[in-house]
Amino acid sequence: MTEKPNTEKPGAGEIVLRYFAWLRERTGVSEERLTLPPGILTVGDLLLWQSQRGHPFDQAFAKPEAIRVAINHTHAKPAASIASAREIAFFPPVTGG
Amino acid sequence: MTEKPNTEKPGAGEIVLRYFAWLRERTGVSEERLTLPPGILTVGDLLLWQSQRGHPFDQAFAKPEAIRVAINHTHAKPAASIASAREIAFFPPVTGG
Amino acid sequence: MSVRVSTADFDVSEEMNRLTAGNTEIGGVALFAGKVRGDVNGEALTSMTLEHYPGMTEAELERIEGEAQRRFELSTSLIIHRVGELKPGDNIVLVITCAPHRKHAFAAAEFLMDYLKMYAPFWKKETFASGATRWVDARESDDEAAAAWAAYSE
Amino acid sequence: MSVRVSTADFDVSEEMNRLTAGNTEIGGVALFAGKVRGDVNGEALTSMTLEHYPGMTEAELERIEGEAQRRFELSTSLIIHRVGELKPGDNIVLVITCAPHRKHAFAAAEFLMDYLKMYAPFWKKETFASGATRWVDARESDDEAAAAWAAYSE
Repeated sequence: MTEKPNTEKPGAGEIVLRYFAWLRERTGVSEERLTLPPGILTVGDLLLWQSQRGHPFDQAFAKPEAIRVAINHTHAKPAASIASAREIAFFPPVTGG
Repeated sequence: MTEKPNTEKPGAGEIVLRYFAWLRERTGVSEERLTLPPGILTVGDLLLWQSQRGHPFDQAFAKPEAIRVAINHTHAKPAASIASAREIAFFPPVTGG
Repeated sequence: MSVRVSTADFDVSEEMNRLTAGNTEIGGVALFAGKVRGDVNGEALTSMTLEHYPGMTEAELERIEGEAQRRFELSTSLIIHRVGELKPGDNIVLVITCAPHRKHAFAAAEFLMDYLKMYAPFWKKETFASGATRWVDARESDDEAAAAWAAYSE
Repeated sequence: MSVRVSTADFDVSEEMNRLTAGNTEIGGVALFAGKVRGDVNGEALTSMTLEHYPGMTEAELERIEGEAQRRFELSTSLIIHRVGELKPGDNIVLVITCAPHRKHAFAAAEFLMDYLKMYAPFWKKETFASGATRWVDARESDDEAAAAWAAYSE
């Protein structure tokens, strides 16, 4: 949970995806680097792609309305463009404080 | 300012009057015991009497609207009866906190 | 629930720890500490002297605390008010409220401060660098704050 | 203005003293401390584990603190949030706001807590005496509290 973020820069076209709380548990992944398929332009597109990605992502992303997204450490809405994204995080609504 | 209140009970018909902040300074009195003249029934009557009592009380009580009164340690309005009063205090609006 | 009038300073951690020790129903602690400011409208203050009405002060603080307990879901609370001569930067007043939920802790702390400023018999006298002294005037905004709580309860 | 994410506990007096030291423009200090409660709907809690998003957490807390500084007359403020495994009665979060006047200190502290609960990337997982674990659900009332501030600023 407090592992150091990987500070190596993603390669050309690569993006870092991060998962927190029950999204980390259900996907079994805390961080991955990959090149997204073409045609994924917004946060909404990305959530749809995750829900069609196969086990275990399909189940973890079955209810996208329960999932929040941050691009480069900033909260992002479903309509937000991912064009400038180096790191995208997925997590449930926050419950600190 | 933190002198012990006089715990001797007032004699029959006697009442304790106390003065705080600039009312204490202007009257030069912090506490007195006395028997009020007849006809003083309310806080308002008492404030009027103080303003007609002569130096230095007349000046200290010249603006009764700037003075607050407590009967037996409880805030009291001008219309309040002083019938059950053992101790009556006069002070400016409070400024603690 | 307790109130204290004292010439001595207080330690915030010590007071908080005493209030919350062993009580795991408390989810939130709100606190306010009032301090002596170093100047008044640009005039340098050298000291602030607090006078009070022994006996009535404690009675009023307990009444105010009881009122907060009736209005809010409080686990416990504390009011400490200092008297005597204080210097700029010194603590004047401490209010701590402990509640299962934060909204009640916050509201109760603000309520206690508003009512204390309206009803508790304390008076402040300022002494300035020039040697001048002045009794602090009650602020209308304090009366309005207390009046807002009265309306809120209707 | 500062933020800190830490597994270690904090000392309230120490943090308050550091914030106010030598600053005599401060007339009021408001503070909120959030604590782990001992039960959830009658079920005994054995521990509470706090996960966060390093990097984003600090960025969000600084953004929230900056927003408070724009909205209120603040002298200084502090946010500390703990992470890792905590026990009932342990401190979770500390918010301190220092201002010339008490209304701004109170409002800023409540604002910081409301926004922190809405935006700062922390997640709580409860472990119960039965051995069961459960991620805490976000409360709608927290979203409403943050929404009320947004309306207030319009």
